[in-house]
This record gives sequence, C-alpha cells and structure tokens, in this order.
Amino acid sequence: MGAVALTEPQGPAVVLPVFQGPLDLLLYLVRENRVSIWDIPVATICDQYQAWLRAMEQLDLAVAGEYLVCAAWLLAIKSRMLLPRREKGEADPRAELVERLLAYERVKRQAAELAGLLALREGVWPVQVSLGEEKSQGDVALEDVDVAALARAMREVMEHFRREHPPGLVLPPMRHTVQEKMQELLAFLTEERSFPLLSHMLTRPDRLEAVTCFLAALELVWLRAARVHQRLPFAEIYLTPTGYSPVLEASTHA
Amino acid sequence: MPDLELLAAACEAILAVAGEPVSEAALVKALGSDVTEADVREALNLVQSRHEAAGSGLRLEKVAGGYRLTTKPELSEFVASFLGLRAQTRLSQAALETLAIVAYRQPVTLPEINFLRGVNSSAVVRTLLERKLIKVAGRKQVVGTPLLYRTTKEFLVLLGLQSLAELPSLEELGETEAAVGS
Amino acid sequence: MPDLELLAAACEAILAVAGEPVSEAALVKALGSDVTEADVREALNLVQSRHEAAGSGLRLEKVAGGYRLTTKPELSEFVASFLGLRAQTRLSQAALETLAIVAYRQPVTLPEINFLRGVNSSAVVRTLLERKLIKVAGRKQVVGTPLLYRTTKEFLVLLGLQSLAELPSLEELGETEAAVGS
Repeated sequence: MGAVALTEPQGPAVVLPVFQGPLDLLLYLVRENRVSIWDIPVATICDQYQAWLRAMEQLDLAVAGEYLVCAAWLLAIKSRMLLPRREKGEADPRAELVERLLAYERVKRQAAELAGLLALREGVWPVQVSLGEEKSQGDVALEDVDVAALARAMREVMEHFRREHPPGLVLPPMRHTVQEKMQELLAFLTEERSFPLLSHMLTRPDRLEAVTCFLAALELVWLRAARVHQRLPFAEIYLTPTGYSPVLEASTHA
Repeated sequence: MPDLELLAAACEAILAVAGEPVSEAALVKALGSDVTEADVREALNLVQSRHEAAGSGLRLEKVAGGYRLTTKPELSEFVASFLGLRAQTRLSQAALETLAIVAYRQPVTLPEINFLRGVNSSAVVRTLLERKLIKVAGRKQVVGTPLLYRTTKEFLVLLGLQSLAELPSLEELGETEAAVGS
Repeated sequence: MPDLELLAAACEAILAVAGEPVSEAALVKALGSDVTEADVREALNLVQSRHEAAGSGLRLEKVAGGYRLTTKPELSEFVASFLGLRAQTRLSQAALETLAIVAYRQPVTLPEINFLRGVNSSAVVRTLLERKLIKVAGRKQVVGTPLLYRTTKEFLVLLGLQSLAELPSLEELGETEAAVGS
C-alpha cells in the first residue's frame, strides 16, 4: 500500500492510501480497527469497506470490478453471520475470508522481503567492458528461452515484415447497377445530341463500371431509346437519342 | 600449475566482458585443459583481494551460481551521477507482490496469482516477463491449461541470491500469523 | 584536494559501466563540484598504473573521445575461448526469430522463412538443425521441392511443453496490438 496525494484546485491536498486491491483494503481495515483477524466483526468491516468504495468513486479513482465482487462477497458473509448456526460443527462463514487475508498478508511480507533485498542491491552495477568492436547483442542463454521470448521474436518478425511490405492502396469497388447507368446515359443523351460512349467507358475508374455502362447502352438500344454509330473498327462509338424516352423503373438502389 | 597471476588476470578479463555471472566450470573450460577448479578458485581469491584495495572501483561477487564483477556499492553516488537517467528503475508494489508469489510458490499460474492478490495481475505478469525476471515454464495440466511461471536467473542476480534456497523464509522474519491485526 | 584513491576508484567504476569512451569533462562532472580536471587526470594515472600489475585483466585506454576500460590484449585468447564456448549455449536474435517462425508456421520451408524475415536464413537454419531444435520433415510439393522444417522434441523440452498444442498463441501472451490495454 502506498499513498497518493490528490491536489485539488481548491482546498487542501487529500492524502489517500492507495490499495493494491480489495484484500489490501480489507487488511488495512482490520488493522485500523485493531481487531483480530480470527474474529473479524464482519458487519463493521463491511460498512467501512463500502464507505471506502464510495469515497474512492467520489474521487474518481478507478474502482476495479474486483472491489465490487469483494463487496458482494462481504455482504453474503454478513448475512450468513446473522443466521443462527444449525450445528455445532458448521464452518464459520468467515473461514474463507480469514484464509485469503492470511495468504495475502503472507504475500505482502514476502514482497517486503524482496524489496529489502533489492534495496541492499541498489547502487551496484554490473561491469561490462567493451571488447572493442564486436559485441554480442541480443543473444539469449538457451536456459532463458521460454515461450514468451519466442512470441516476442515472432512479433518482431511480423512487425518487420509489415514494415517491409506495406499493404497496397485498396479502393473499395463502386457499386453500380445497369438501371442507374441507363438513367445516367439518358440524361447525357438529352443534353448532348451525340454521346462518345467508348471514351466514357475507357475513362471509368474501374472495369466493372465500364462493363455496366456498356450493358446499359445495349439495353437502351434494345429499348429503342438510343442508336449507336461507329465509323471504323476501334474508332469512337457514338450514342445518339431516338427521341423515345422509355419509362425506367425508379432505382431502388441507394 | 599455471601462473596464478596470469590466471587471475584472465578470470578478471572474462568476467569483465561476460556481463553476467560466470560459473566456475565455465571459467575452467575457457582457461584451458591444464587448469583445475582449485586453480580457478585460487585465482578468483586473488582477484577479490586485489579489489579490496581502496583504489579499486570494482568488486567480485558470488551470485546465481557464478561470479561476476560489479561496481562497489560505496561508489554508487558517483556512478548514479554519471549514468543520470539510466539509473535502475524500481519495481512497483504490484510487481513486488506478483514477483513474491512467483518466487515463493513457483511454478504458479496467472489464475493462482490473481486469486492470491485479489486483483487481475496479467499486466504485471507481462511487465515481469519483459524484464526477464520471470519466464514461462510449461502449462499446468488443469482445465484451461494455464501457463506456469517461474523466476529466472536474472531474478537471482537482481536480488543478489546464489539460488532460490537463499530466499528468506518467513520464519526468519519472526512472523506469527496470529500477530496480524494485533 | 579530494582523496585520490577514492577518485581513482570512482573513475574506474564509471568507466566499467559506461560501455563507451568517457570524456575527462564527463568524469569531472560526475565526481562533484570540488574535483578539477587535474584531479581526474591524476586519478586516471593511478587507475592505469594499478592495471599494469600482472594480476589485472583490464587496462585503461585513451581513445578518441576519452577513456575506456578494455581487457588486456594478451588475454584475448582466453576471452575469445570463453565467448566461443558461451555462444554454443546461446541463441542469437536471428536464431530466435527463425525458431519462432518454424514453431508458429510449421511445417515451413527455407524460402518461406527467408520471405518472412527478409534475409537469407540458411546459416541460422543450419545452426538450429545442429542444436536439434528443428528437424527436416519431408519436402513441399512445389517447384524445387524445398525441405520442410518442424520443431523437435528437444524444442518442447526446452520450453517445458508437453505438445505443440500447448504453444501459446501470440494473443495469449499479449504480443498483438489487439491485446494491448486489456
């Protein structure tokens, strides 16, 4: 458990303990109340726990889901404590709570022990003199190779590969219907008496649109709404209006 | 028997480039066929005594089943001042707790760590993996076959331990469980 | 004037962790306000003379940009022997990457490995074959019928896995962008 100083723009700084989790908070409450861990007054601790949660929420500290799960657990224990025990041998409803708090207390002591060892080691740096030019970099001792190292290496391969092979620019294909194209062409035809179909097709951004356009033109010819002319093979194809304007179904395509 | 001074110099040179603890066996192998373990130990003694002089900035250390050269702790102020921001980074409380669980209960799974700490510790585990203080050591044969974690040699080096057996037991700390909350 | 022996020790400690040449000015700065360039030069002289003893494996070298500690050239045979032996118990980054590709994409061919890594990996593949971490497992029925590689039993033992099915996905180890922040 550490502490965080919350400096509010108005008012004095609030110093609030920072808990490593619900078990840490519970241990803190047990100590604050100077009660035995073997005989926790669950009702009191449960109320104080919830008061802490509210305080943490008000201060906008992220209250992780684990805190809420633990709150529900405490409530369950509290309610079971209110029921009379049916048999002599029935387990104390607090048994698991005590067990987990003791186990966590142990972890904290062990962590403090490691911190102590680390503090002793502070200010000691390994010597690594250069060999001149060559330096074995990124070597791993075989005994240190684990799946995490393997996965890290794989990620590096994939990232390198992605950098070397950037994805090409992909434009989503436009969707066109023959119906739409027919309306479009009819509009062109009423405006310009002679419409250069081939040029129009060749300048479409994607082939699908060009094909749709050609089908639309054929459809208009078949409906006798247009005529086609081509003077020479491979020369421009002109579309001209016949004066007849077919009633096209309204396009349902958005 | 080979020249002891030469052996001491060779040991020092090897340790200085190794950058990690080197076992006695590795030194013996590197120094040639006519060198014994006893020779190496004597040479290392010479290295150690030479560094005890006030004018030396280094010391010989026995850690993680091997030997390595480090700077003297009493010079840390100067070295830290030189390294500036490159100084050691401390471990967070969450990292210490998680590391303690792995160290004392290994091999251990993430669900077990989460249960003991009462909070999800996957991010902390990932940090410890990245710092190479813990490593994956197979899977537990239970539902979901979670990965098992163990501490590394790097962990021993960081804490200055010869082996895991040197981890202080809680009995030495004078812990009595009934003392909690009193 | 400050204690010369202490200054010499501090200079040596700094040079021993620097890993690159250190200028006189940087040493002066690290050693504190009451230390002059002349002090540092005198301290470095002391370091140098101490390393001239036969029992020392290091020497102080003046190079472009400052001073650095290196191993004595006459000991290079031992150092090279040590590094050569150690290399046999280590995997280079290239080897680790290739092993990862074989592990995650097996069975895989050399052209496929080369394509993924962007460099020719035949030497690395040979090393992994020699170390028995990968093996040949038939030929791919494409042009040139290249050899297919798979990981071995030794590979599983190294990673503490019972079977390849236990190899964690990259997602499981939090090694993909998708898992970041989870």
